[in-house]
Amino acid sequence: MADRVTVLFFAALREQIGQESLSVTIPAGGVPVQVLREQIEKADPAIALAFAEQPRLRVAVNQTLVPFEQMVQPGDEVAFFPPMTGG
Amino acid sequence: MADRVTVLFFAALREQIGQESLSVTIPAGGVPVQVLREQIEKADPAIALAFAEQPRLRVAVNQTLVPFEQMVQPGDEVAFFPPMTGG
Amino acid sequence: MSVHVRVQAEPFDAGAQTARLSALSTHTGGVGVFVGQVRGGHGLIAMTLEHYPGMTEASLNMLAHEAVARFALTGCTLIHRVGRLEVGAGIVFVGASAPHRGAALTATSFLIDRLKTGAPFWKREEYADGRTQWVDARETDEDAARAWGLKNP
Amino acid sequence: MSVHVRVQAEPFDAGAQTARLSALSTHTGGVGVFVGQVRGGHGLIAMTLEHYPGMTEASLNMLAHEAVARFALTGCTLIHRVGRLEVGAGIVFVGASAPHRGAALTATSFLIDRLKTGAPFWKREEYADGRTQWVDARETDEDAARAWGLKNP
Repeated sequence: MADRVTVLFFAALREQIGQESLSVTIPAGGVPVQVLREQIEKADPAIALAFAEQPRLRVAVNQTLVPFEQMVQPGDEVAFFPPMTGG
Repeated sequence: MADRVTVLFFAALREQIGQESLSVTIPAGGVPVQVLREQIEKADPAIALAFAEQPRLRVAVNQTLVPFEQMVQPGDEVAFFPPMTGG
Repeated sequence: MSVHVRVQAEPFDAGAQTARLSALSTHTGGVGVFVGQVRGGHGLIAMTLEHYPGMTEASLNMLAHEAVARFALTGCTLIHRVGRLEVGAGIVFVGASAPHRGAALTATSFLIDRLKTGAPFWKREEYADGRTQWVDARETDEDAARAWGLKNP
Repeated sequence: MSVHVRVQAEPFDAGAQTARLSALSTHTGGVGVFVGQVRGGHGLIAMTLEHYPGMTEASLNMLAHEAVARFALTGCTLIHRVGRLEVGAGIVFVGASAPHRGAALTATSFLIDRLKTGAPFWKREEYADGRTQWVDARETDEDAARAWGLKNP
Protein backbone atom coordinates (compact mmCIF):
# COMPACT_ATOMS: atom_id res chain seq x y z
CA MET A 1 0.00 0.00 0.00
CA ALA A 2 2.80 2.38 0.87
CA ASP A 3 4.45 1.75 -2.50
CA ARG A 4 1.39 2.38 -4.65
CA VAL A 5 0.38 5.21 -6.96
CA THR A 6 -3.09 6.02 -8.19
CA VAL A 7 -3.33 6.18 -11.98
CA LEU A 8 -6.24 8.08 -13.57
CA PHE A 9 -7.46 8.25 -17.18
CA PHE A 10 -9.65 10.96 -18.68
CA ALA A 11 -11.81 11.61 -21.73
CA ALA A 12 -11.16 9.41 -24.80
CA LEU A 13 -8.49 7.46 -22.90
CA ARG A 14 -10.90 6.62 -20.09
CA GLU A 15 -13.45 5.37 -22.61
CA GLN A 16 -10.99 3.32 -24.64
CA ILE A 17 -9.37 1.75 -21.61
CA GLY A 18 -12.73 1.09 -20.02
CA GLN A 19 -11.71 2.21 -16.53
CA GLU A 20 -11.03 5.50 -14.87
CA SER A 21 -8.49 4.55 -12.23
CA LEU A 22 -5.90 1.94 -11.30
CA SER A 23 -3.76 1.32 -8.25
CA VAL A 24 -0.20 0.39 -9.30
CA THR A 25 2.78 -0.77 -7.24
CA ILE A 26 6.09 0.99 -7.97
CA PRO A 27 9.58 0.73 -6.42
CA ALA A 28 9.86 2.52 -3.06
CA GLY A 29 12.44 4.93 -4.53
CA GLY A 30 10.10 6.02 -7.30
CA VAL A 31 10.29 5.75 -11.12
CA PRO A 32 10.11 8.17 -14.02
CA VAL A 33 6.63 8.58 -15.53
CA GLN A 34 7.93 6.90 -18.70
CA VAL A 35 8.75 3.70 -16.76
CA LEU A 36 5.34 3.70 -15.06
CA ARG A 37 3.77 4.17 -18.47
CA GLU A 38 5.59 1.13 -19.92
CA GLN A 39 4.66 -0.89 -16.84
CA ILE A 40 0.90 -0.30 -17.22
CA GLU A 41 1.08 -0.74 -21.01
CA LYS A 42 2.60 -4.22 -20.48
CA ALA A 43 0.00 -5.10 -17.86
CA ASP A 44 -3.04 -4.20 -20.00
CA PRO A 45 -3.20 -4.36 -23.84
CA ALA A 46 -6.16 -1.93 -23.77
CA ILE A 47 -3.89 0.69 -22.19
CA ALA A 48 -1.10 -0.03 -24.69
CA LEU A 49 -3.56 0.38 -27.58
CA ALA A 50 -5.15 3.56 -26.22
CA PHE A 51 -1.74 5.16 -25.59
CA ALA A 52 -0.49 4.11 -29.03
CA GLU A 53 -3.47 5.83 -30.64
CA GLN A 54 -2.77 9.02 -28.67
CA PRO A 55 0.44 10.51 -30.08
CA ARG A 56 0.11 13.64 -27.94
CA LEU A 57 -0.45 11.91 -24.62
CA ARG A 58 -0.32 14.27 -21.60
CA VAL A 59 0.54 13.36 -18.02
CA ALA A 60 -0.01 15.14 -14.72
CA VAL A 61 1.59 14.15 -11.41
CA ASN A 62 -0.30 15.38 -8.37
CA GLN A 63 -2.45 17.55 -10.64
CA THR A 64 0.43 19.36 -12.33
CA LEU A 65 1.39 18.79 -15.97
CA VAL A 66 4.86 17.28 -16.17
CA PRO A 67 7.25 15.85 -18.78
CA PHE A 68 7.59 12.05 -19.01
CA GLU A 69 11.04 12.21 -17.38
CA GLN A 70 9.47 13.45 -14.13
CA MET A 71 9.89 11.07 -11.14
CA VAL A 72 6.79 9.49 -9.59
CA GLN A 73 6.92 8.63 -5.88
CA PRO A 74 4.72 6.19 -3.93
CA GLY A 75 1.52 7.96 -2.88
CA ASP A 76 1.44 10.20 -5.95
CA GLU A 77 -1.58 10.65 -8.20
CA VAL A 78 -0.69 10.19 -11.87
CA ALA A 79 -3.20 11.12 -14.59
CA PHE A 80 -2.94 10.36 -18.30
CA PHE A 81 -5.12 12.23 -20.78
CA PRO A 82 -5.35 13.55 -24.34
CA PRO A 83 -4.56 17.22 -25.11
CA MET A 84 -7.02 19.45 -23.33
CA THR A 85 -9.88 21.04 -25.24
CA GLY A 86 -11.57 23.45 -22.87
CA GLY A 87 -12.95 26.91 -23.38
CA MET B 1 -28.98 82.47 -47.84
CA ALA B 2 -28.31 80.17 -50.78
CA ASP B 3 -24.56 80.88 -50.54
CA ARG B 4 -24.21 80.21 -46.82
CA VAL B 5 -22.66 77.41 -44.82
CA THR B 6 -23.32 76.53 -41.20
CA VAL B 7 -20.14 76.37 -39.12
CA LEU B 8 -20.16 74.44 -35.82
CA PHE B 9 -17.65 74.30 -32.97
CA PHE B 10 -17.37 71.55 -30.35
CA ALA B 11 -15.77 70.89 -26.98
CA ALA B 12 -12.85 73.15 -25.99
CA LEU B 13 -13.21 75.14 -29.24
CA ARG B 14 -16.86 75.88 -28.51
CA GLU B 15 -15.96 77.12 -25.04
CA GLN B 16 -13.01 79.24 -26.15
CA ILE B 17 -14.88 80.81 -29.05
CA GLY B 18 -17.94 81.37 -26.92
CA GLN B 19 -20.45 80.27 -29.53
CA GLU B 20 -21.47 76.94 -30.99
CA SER B 21 -22.53 77.92 -34.50
CA LEU B 22 -22.10 80.58 -37.19
CA SER B 23 -23.66 81.20 -40.54
CA VAL B 24 -21.03 82.23 -43.11
CA THR B 25 -21.35 83.42 -46.70
CA ILE B 26 -19.04 81.75 -49.23
CA PRO B 27 -18.68 82.06 -53.03
CA ALA B 28 -21.41 80.22 -54.96
CA GLY B 29 -18.82 77.87 -56.48
CA GLY B 30 -17.54 76.77 -53.10
CA VAL B 31 -14.16 77.11 -51.37
CA PRO B 32 -11.65 74.72 -49.83
CA VAL B 33 -12.07 74.24 -46.04
CA GLN B 34 -8.71 76.00 -45.57
CA VAL B 35 -10.04 79.18 -47.21
CA LEU B 36 -13.22 79.10 -45.11
CA ARG B 37 -11.02 78.66 -42.05
CA GLU B 38 -8.94 81.74 -42.86
CA GLN B 39 -12.10 83.72 -43.58
CA ILE B 40 -13.62 83.05 -40.13
CA GLU B 41 -10.26 83.53 -38.40
CA LYS B 42 -10.03 87.03 -39.94
CA ALA B 43 -13.62 87.82 -38.96
CA ASP B 44 -13.24 86.86 -35.28
CA PRO B 45 -10.02 87.07 -33.23
CA ALA B 46 -11.48 84.58 -30.72
CA ILE B 47 -11.67 82.00 -33.51
CA ALA B 48 -8.13 82.80 -34.67
CA LEU B 49 -6.85 82.37 -31.12
CA ALA B 50 -8.75 79.14 -30.44
CA PHE B 51 -7.57 77.60 -33.73
CA ALA B 52 -3.98 78.73 -33.10
CA GLU B 53 -4.02 76.95 -29.74
CA GLN B 54 -5.31 73.76 -31.36
CA PRO B 55 -2.47 72.37 -33.49
CA ARG B 56 -4.43 69.22 -34.28
CA LEU B 57 -7.64 70.88 -35.43
CA ARG B 58 -10.13 68.50 -37.07
CA VAL B 59 -12.83 69.36 -39.58
CA ALA B 60 -15.94 67.52 -40.75
CA VAL B 61 -18.04 68.50 -43.77
CA ASN B 62 -21.60 67.22 -43.64
CA GLN B 63 -20.64 65.02 -40.69
CA THR B 64 -17.71 63.29 -42.37
CA LEU B 65 -14.09 63.94 -41.39
CA VAL B 66 -12.22 65.53 -44.29
CA PRO B 67 -8.81 67.03 -45.06
CA PHE B 68 -8.51 70.85 -45.19
CA GLU B 69 -8.21 70.74 -49.01
CA GLN B 70 -11.80 69.42 -49.25
CA MET B 71 -14.23 71.78 -51.09
CA VAL B 72 -17.13 73.27 -49.13
CA GLN B 73 -20.31 74.11 -51.07
CA PRO B 74 -23.14 76.46 -50.12
CA GLY B 75 -25.60 74.62 -47.86
CA ASP B 76 -22.93 72.41 -46.31
CA GLU B 77 -22.48 71.92 -42.57
CA VAL B 78 -18.85 72.42 -41.52
CA ALA B 79 -17.72 71.48 -38.01
CA PHE B 80 -14.38 72.31 -36.38
CA PHE B 81 -13.27 70.43 -33.28
CA PRO B 82 -10.27 69.13 -31.33
CA PRO B 83 -9.12 65.51 -31.69
CA MET B 84 -11.85 63.19 -30.46
CA THR B 85 -11.55 61.56 -27.05
CA GLY B 86 -14.40 59.06 -26.77
CA GLY B 87 -14.51 55.58 -25.36
CA MET C 1 -25.56 39.64 -39.01
CA SER C 2 -26.96 42.28 -36.68
CA VAL C 3 -25.63 45.76 -35.88
CA HIS C 4 -26.91 47.65 -32.86
CA VAL C 5 -25.73 51.23 -32.24
CA ARG C 6 -26.92 53.67 -29.58
CA VAL C 7 -25.90 57.06 -28.20
CA GLN C 8 -27.72 57.67 -24.95
CA ALA C 9 -27.65 59.50 -21.62
CA GLU C 10 -29.01 56.52 -19.66
CA PRO C 11 -26.82 53.72 -18.29
CA PHE C 12 -26.50 50.59 -20.44
CA ASP C 13 -27.06 47.06 -19.21
CA ALA C 14 -23.86 45.22 -20.17
CA GLY C 15 -25.38 41.88 -19.16
CA ALA C 16 -28.48 42.25 -21.32
CA GLN C 17 -26.34 43.42 -24.25
CA THR C 18 -23.97 40.46 -23.90
CA ALA C 19 -26.90 38.04 -23.65
CA ARG C 20 -28.43 39.59 -26.77
CA LEU C 21 -25.20 39.05 -28.73
CA SER C 22 -24.94 35.45 -27.45
CA ALA C 23 -28.47 34.66 -28.62
CA LEU C 24 -28.25 36.23 -32.09
CA SER C 25 -27.12 33.14 -33.98
CA THR C 26 -26.56 29.45 -33.32
CA HIS C 27 -23.38 29.88 -35.38
CA THR C 28 -21.86 32.09 -32.67
CA GLY C 29 -19.06 30.41 -30.74
CA GLY C 30 -17.67 33.45 -28.94
CA VAL C 31 -18.66 36.90 -27.76
CA GLY C 32 -16.08 39.57 -26.97
CA VAL C 33 -17.04 42.55 -24.84
CA PHE C 34 -15.32 45.70 -23.64
CA VAL C 35 -16.81 48.08 -21.10
CA GLY C 36 -15.10 51.44 -20.60
CA GLN C 37 -15.88 53.26 -17.37
CA VAL C 38 -14.90 56.46 -15.55
CA ARG C 39 -11.63 55.74 -13.71
CA GLY C 40 -11.12 57.55 -10.42
CA GLY C 41 -7.92 58.97 -9.00
CA HIS C 42 -6.18 62.38 -8.63
CA GLY C 43 -9.39 63.89 -7.24
CA LEU C 44 -11.50 63.19 -10.33
CA ILE C 45 -15.21 62.99 -9.50
CA ALA C 46 -16.93 62.93 -12.91
CA MET C 47 -16.60 63.36 -16.65
CA THR C 48 -18.95 65.10 -19.04
CA LEU C 49 -19.21 63.57 -22.50
CA GLU C 50 -20.04 65.98 -25.31
CA HIS C 51 -20.81 64.74 -28.81
CA TYR C 52 -21.82 65.86 -32.32
CA PRO C 53 -25.39 64.57 -32.68
CA GLY C 54 -26.00 62.97 -36.04
CA MET C 55 -22.34 62.50 -36.89
CA THR C 56 -21.91 60.37 -33.78
CA GLU C 57 -24.53 57.83 -34.78
CA ALA C 58 -23.28 57.83 -38.38
CA SER C 59 -19.66 57.23 -37.26
CA LEU C 60 -20.61 54.40 -34.93
CA ASN C 61 -22.78 52.75 -37.57
CA MET C 62 -20.04 52.93 -40.16
CA LEU C 63 -17.51 51.55 -37.67
CA ALA C 64 -19.80 48.67 -36.67
CA HIS C 65 -20.49 47.73 -40.28
CA GLU C 66 -16.78 47.89 -41.09
CA ALA C 67 -16.07 45.48 -38.21
CA VAL C 68 -18.83 43.09 -39.29
CA ALA C 69 -17.39 42.94 -42.81
CA ARG C 70 -13.75 42.79 -41.78
CA PHE C 71 -14.13 40.09 -39.11
CA ALA C 72 -17.22 38.23 -40.44
CA LEU C 73 -19.13 38.91 -37.24
CA THR C 74 -22.54 37.49 -36.44
CA GLY C 75 -23.31 40.62 -34.42
CA CYS C 76 -21.85 43.93 -33.28
CA THR C 77 -23.06 46.36 -30.61
CA LEU C 78 -21.76 49.86 -29.83
CA ILE C 79 -23.35 51.92 -27.07
CA HIS C 80 -21.85 55.23 -25.98
CA ARG C 81 -23.17 57.40 -23.21
CA VAL C 82 -23.20 61.21 -23.22
CA GLY C 83 -23.68 63.76 -20.45
CA ARG C 84 -22.24 63.76 -16.94
CA LEU C 85 -20.89 60.43 -15.66
CA GLU C 86 -19.47 59.88 -12.18
CA VAL C 87 -16.49 57.70 -11.22
CA GLY C 88 -17.33 54.03 -11.81
CA ALA C 89 -20.07 54.76 -14.35
CA GLY C 90 -20.00 52.95 -17.69
CA ILE C 91 -19.07 55.16 -20.66
CA VAL C 92 -18.99 52.73 -23.56
CA PHE C 93 -20.10 49.18 -24.33
CA VAL C 94 -18.46 47.37 -27.25
CA GLY C 95 -19.52 43.85 -28.18
CA ALA C 96 -18.74 41.50 -31.07
CA SER C 97 -19.99 37.96 -31.69
CA ALA C 98 -18.47 35.54 -34.19
CA PRO C 99 -18.19 31.84 -34.95
CA HIS C 100 -14.68 31.71 -33.42
CA ARG C 101 -12.98 33.49 -30.53
CA GLY C 102 -10.20 35.07 -32.57
CA ALA C 103 -12.57 37.15 -34.67
CA ALA C 104 -14.71 38.16 -31.67
CA LEU C 105 -11.72 39.31 -29.61
CA THR C 106 -9.86 41.03 -32.43
CA ALA C 107 -13.03 42.85 -33.48
CA THR C 108 -13.57 44.03 -29.90
CA SER C 109 -10.07 45.58 -29.80
CA PHE C 110 -10.53 47.05 -33.29
CA LEU C 111 -13.86 48.65 -32.34
CA ILE C 112 -12.67 50.35 -29.16
CA ASP C 113 -9.37 51.49 -30.72
CA ARG C 114 -11.16 53.05 -33.67
CA LEU C 115 -14.01 54.45 -31.61
CA LYS C 116 -11.62 56.34 -29.29
CA THR C 117 -10.34 58.63 -32.00
CA GLY C 118 -12.83 58.18 -34.84
CA ALA C 119 -16.20 59.11 -33.36
CA PRO C 120 -16.99 62.70 -32.33
CA PHE C 121 -17.01 62.48 -28.54
CA TRP C 122 -15.08 64.74 -26.19
CA LYS C 123 -14.51 64.32 -22.48
CA ARG C 124 -14.29 67.07 -19.89
CA GLU C 125 -12.98 66.05 -16.47
CA GLU C 126 -14.38 67.47 -13.25
CA TYR C 127 -12.28 67.48 -10.06
CA ALA C 128 -13.19 67.65 -6.38
CA ASP C 129 -11.55 71.10 -6.13
CA GLY C 130 -13.95 72.48 -8.76
CA ARG C 131 -11.42 72.50 -11.58
CA THR C 132 -12.57 71.19 -14.99
CA GLN C 133 -10.37 70.20 -17.90
CA TRP C 134 -10.85 68.85 -21.42
CA VAL C 135 -9.11 65.52 -21.91
CA ASP C 136 -6.20 65.77 -24.35
CA ALA C 137 -6.17 63.27 -27.18
CA ARG C 138 -3.36 60.82 -26.58
CA GLU C 139 -0.90 60.07 -29.35
CA THR C 140 -0.95 56.44 -28.25
CA ASP C 141 -4.70 56.28 -28.93
CA GLU C 142 -4.20 57.68 -32.42
CA ASP C 143 -1.38 55.20 -33.01
CA ALA C 144 -3.63 52.35 -31.87
CA ALA C 145 -6.38 53.42 -34.26
CA ARG C 146 -3.90 53.81 -37.13
CA ALA C 147 -2.41 50.36 -36.50
CA TRP C 148 -5.63 48.84 -37.88
CA GLY C 149 -4.98 50.47 -41.24
CA LEU C 150 -5.27 54.02 -42.52
CA LYS C 151 -8.66 55.55 -42.00
CA ASN C 152 -8.82 59.06 -40.60
CA PRO C 153 -7.12 62.08 -42.11
CA MET D 1 -6.91 42.81 -6.87
CA SER D 2 -9.55 40.10 -6.82
CA VAL D 3 -9.51 36.65 -8.43
CA HIS D 4 -12.73 34.68 -8.82
CA VAL D 5 -12.60 31.13 -10.22
CA ARG D 6 -15.45 28.63 -10.52
CA VAL D 7 -16.06 25.24 -12.14
CA GLN D 8 -19.78 24.55 -12.19
CA ALA D 9 -22.58 22.68 -13.93
CA GLU D 10 -25.02 25.60 -13.68
CA PRO D 11 -25.21 28.43 -16.21
CA PHE D 12 -23.25 31.59 -15.38
CA ASP D 13 -24.67 35.10 -15.44
CA ALA D 14 -22.31 37.02 -17.73
CA GLY D 15 -24.00 40.30 -16.86
CA ALA D 16 -23.66 39.89 -13.11
CA GLN D 17 -20.02 38.81 -13.53
CA THR D 18 -19.23 41.82 -15.73
CA ALA D 19 -20.96 44.17 -13.26
CA ARG D 20 -18.96 42.64 -10.41
CA LEU D 21 -15.67 43.28 -12.25
CA SER D 22 -16.74 46.86 -13.05
CA ALA D 23 -17.49 47.59 -9.40
CA LEU D 24 -14.31 46.06 -7.89
CA SER D 25 -12.18 49.20 -7.88
CA THR D 26 -12.58 52.89 -8.65
CA HIS D 27 -9.20 52.55 -10.41
CA THR D 28 -10.76 50.36 -13.10
CA GLY D 29 -11.10 52.07 -16.47
CA GLY D 30 -11.89 49.03 -18.60
CA VAL D 31 -13.34 45.55 -18.37
CA GLY D 32 -12.68 42.93 -21.04
CA VAL D 33 -14.94 39.90 -21.30
CA PHE D 34 -15.06 36.78 -23.44
CA VAL D 35 -17.95 34.33 -23.42
CA GLY D 36 -17.46 31.00 -25.20
CA GLN D 37 -20.61 29.13 -26.15
CA VAL D 38 -21.64 25.92 -27.95
CA ARG D 39 -21.62 26.69 -31.68
CA GLY D 40 -24.19 24.84 -33.77
CA GLY D 41 -23.81 23.47 -37.28
CA HIS D 42 -23.20 20.12 -39.02
CA GLY D 43 -25.96 18.51 -36.95
CA LEU D 44 -24.34 19.21 -33.57
CA ILE D 45 -26.89 19.30 -30.77
CA ALA D 46 -24.78 19.38 -27.60
CA MET D 47 -21.36 19.00 -26.03
CA THR D 48 -20.40 17.25 -22.83
CA LEU D 49 -17.57 18.82 -20.88
CA GLU D 50 -15.48 16.42 -18.80
CA HIS D 51 -12.85 17.69 -16.38
CA TYR D 52 -10.27 16.60 -13.79
CA PRO D 53 -11.75 17.80 -10.49
CA GLY D 54 -9.16 19.44 -8.28
CA MET D 55 -6.62 20.00 -11.03
CA THR D 56 -9.16 22.09 -12.92
CA GLU D 57 -9.65 24.60 -10.11
CA ALA D 58 -5.90 24.68 -9.41
CA SER D 59 -5.10 25.33 -13.09
CA LEU D 60 -7.66 28.11 -13.39
CA ASN D 61 -6.48 29.74 -10.18
CA MET D 62 -2.88 29.66 -11.29
CA LEU D 63 -3.82 31.07 -14.68
CA ALA D 64 -5.88 33.89 -13.15
CA HIS D 65 -3.11 34.86 -10.76
CA GLU D 66 -0.57 34.79 -13.58
CA ALA D 67 -2.78 37.19 -15.59
CA VAL D 68 -3.25 39.54 -12.62
CA ALA D 69 0.51 39.77 -12.12
CA ARG D 70 1.41 39.98 -15.81
CA PHE D 71 -1.16 42.64 -16.77
CA ALA D 72 -1.55 44.44 -13.38
CA LEU D 73 -5.27 43.67 -13.31
CA THR D 74 -7.69 44.99 -10.72
CA GLY D 75 -9.75 41.81 -11.09
CA CYS D 76 -9.95 38.53 -12.96
CA THR D 77 -12.81 36.04 -13.27
CA LEU D 78 -12.77 32.56 -14.83
CA ILE D 79 -15.91 30.42 -14.84
CA HIS D 80 -16.03 27.14 -16.74
CA ARG D 81 -19.04 24.90 -16.99
CA VAL D 82 -18.96 21.09 -17.02
CA GLY D 83 -21.53 18.48 -18.01
CA ARG D 84 -23.87 18.46 -21.00
CA LEU D 85 -24.40 21.82 -22.76
CA GLU D 86 -26.74 22.34 -25.71
CA VAL D 87 -26.15 24.59 -28.73
CA GLY D 88 -26.14 28.24 -27.66
CA ALA D 89 -25.27 27.48 -24.03
CA GLY D 90 -22.39 29.34 -22.40
CA ILE D 91 -19.29 27.21 -21.78
CA VAL D 92 -16.79 29.67 -20.37
CA PHE D 93 -16.74 33.20 -18.99
CA VAL D 94 -13.44 35.09 -18.94
CA GLY D 95 -13.22 38.60 -17.52
CA ALA D 96 -10.39 41.01 -16.73
CA SER D 97 -10.55 44.52 -15.30
CA ALA D 98 -7.69 47.00 -15.36
CA PRO D 99 -6.98 50.73 -15.17
CA HIS D 100 -6.57 50.92 -18.96
CA ARG D 101 -8.21 49.15 -21.91
CA GLY D 102 -5.02 47.65 -23.34
CA ALA D 103 -4.31 45.54 -20.26
CA ALA D 104 -7.96 44.45 -19.90
CA LEU D 105 -8.24 43.35 -23.53
CA THR D 106 -4.84 41.72 -23.78
CA ALA D 107 -5.45 39.83 -20.53
CA THR D 108 -8.80 38.58 -21.85
CA SER D 109 -7.12 37.12 -24.94
CA PHE D 110 -4.28 35.67 -22.85
CA LEU D 111 -6.71 33.99 -20.45
CA ILE D 112 -8.86 32.28 -23.08
CA ASP D 113 -5.85 31.24 -25.20
CA ARG D 114 -4.13 29.67 -22.20
CA LEU D 115 -7.30 28.17 -20.75
CA LYS D 116 -8.07 26.32 -24.01
CA THR D 117 -5.04 24.09 -23.81
CA GLY D 118 -3.82 24.51 -20.24
CA ALA D 119 -6.75 23.48 -18.05
CA PRO D 120 -7.95 19.86 -17.92
CA PHE D 121 -11.26 20.04 -19.77
CA TRP D 122 -12.29 17.77 -22.64
CA LYS D 123 -15.25 18.17 -24.97
CA ARG D 124 -17.32 15.38 -26.49
CA GLU D 125 -19.67 16.39 -29.30
CA GLU D 126 -23.13 14.89 -29.71
CA TYR D 127 -24.85 14.89 -33.09
CA ALA D 128 -28.52 14.65 -34.13
CA ASP D 129 -27.83 11.23 -35.72
CA GLY D 130 -26.70 9.82 -32.36
CA ARG D 131 -23.00 9.91 -33.17
CA THR D 132 -20.64 11.25 -30.47
CA GLN D 133 -17.03 12.33 -30.91
CA TRP D 134 -14.24 13.73 -28.74
CA VAL D 135 -13.04 17.08 -29.97
CA ASP D 136 -9.48 16.93 -31.28
CA ALA D 137 -7.06 19.46 -29.87
CA ARG D 138 -6.24 21.97 -32.58
CA GLU D 139 -2.64 22.81 -33.35
CA THR D 140 -3.71 26.44 -33.79
CA ASP D 141 -4.96 26.52 -30.20
CA GLU D 142 -1.66 25.18 -28.93
CA ASP D 143 0.20 27.74 -31.05
CA ALA D 144 -1.98 30.53 -29.62
CA ALA D 145 -1.23 29.42 -26.06
CA ARG D 146 2.49 29.14 -26.80
CA ALA D 147 2.61 32.60 -28.36
CA TRP D 148 2.17 34.07 -24.86
CA GLY D 149 5.45 32.47 -23.77
CA LEU D 150 6.49 28.94 -22.95
CA LYS D 151 4.38 27.33 -20.29
CA ASN D 152 3.15 23.80 -20.89
CA PRO D 153 5.35 20.79 -21.60
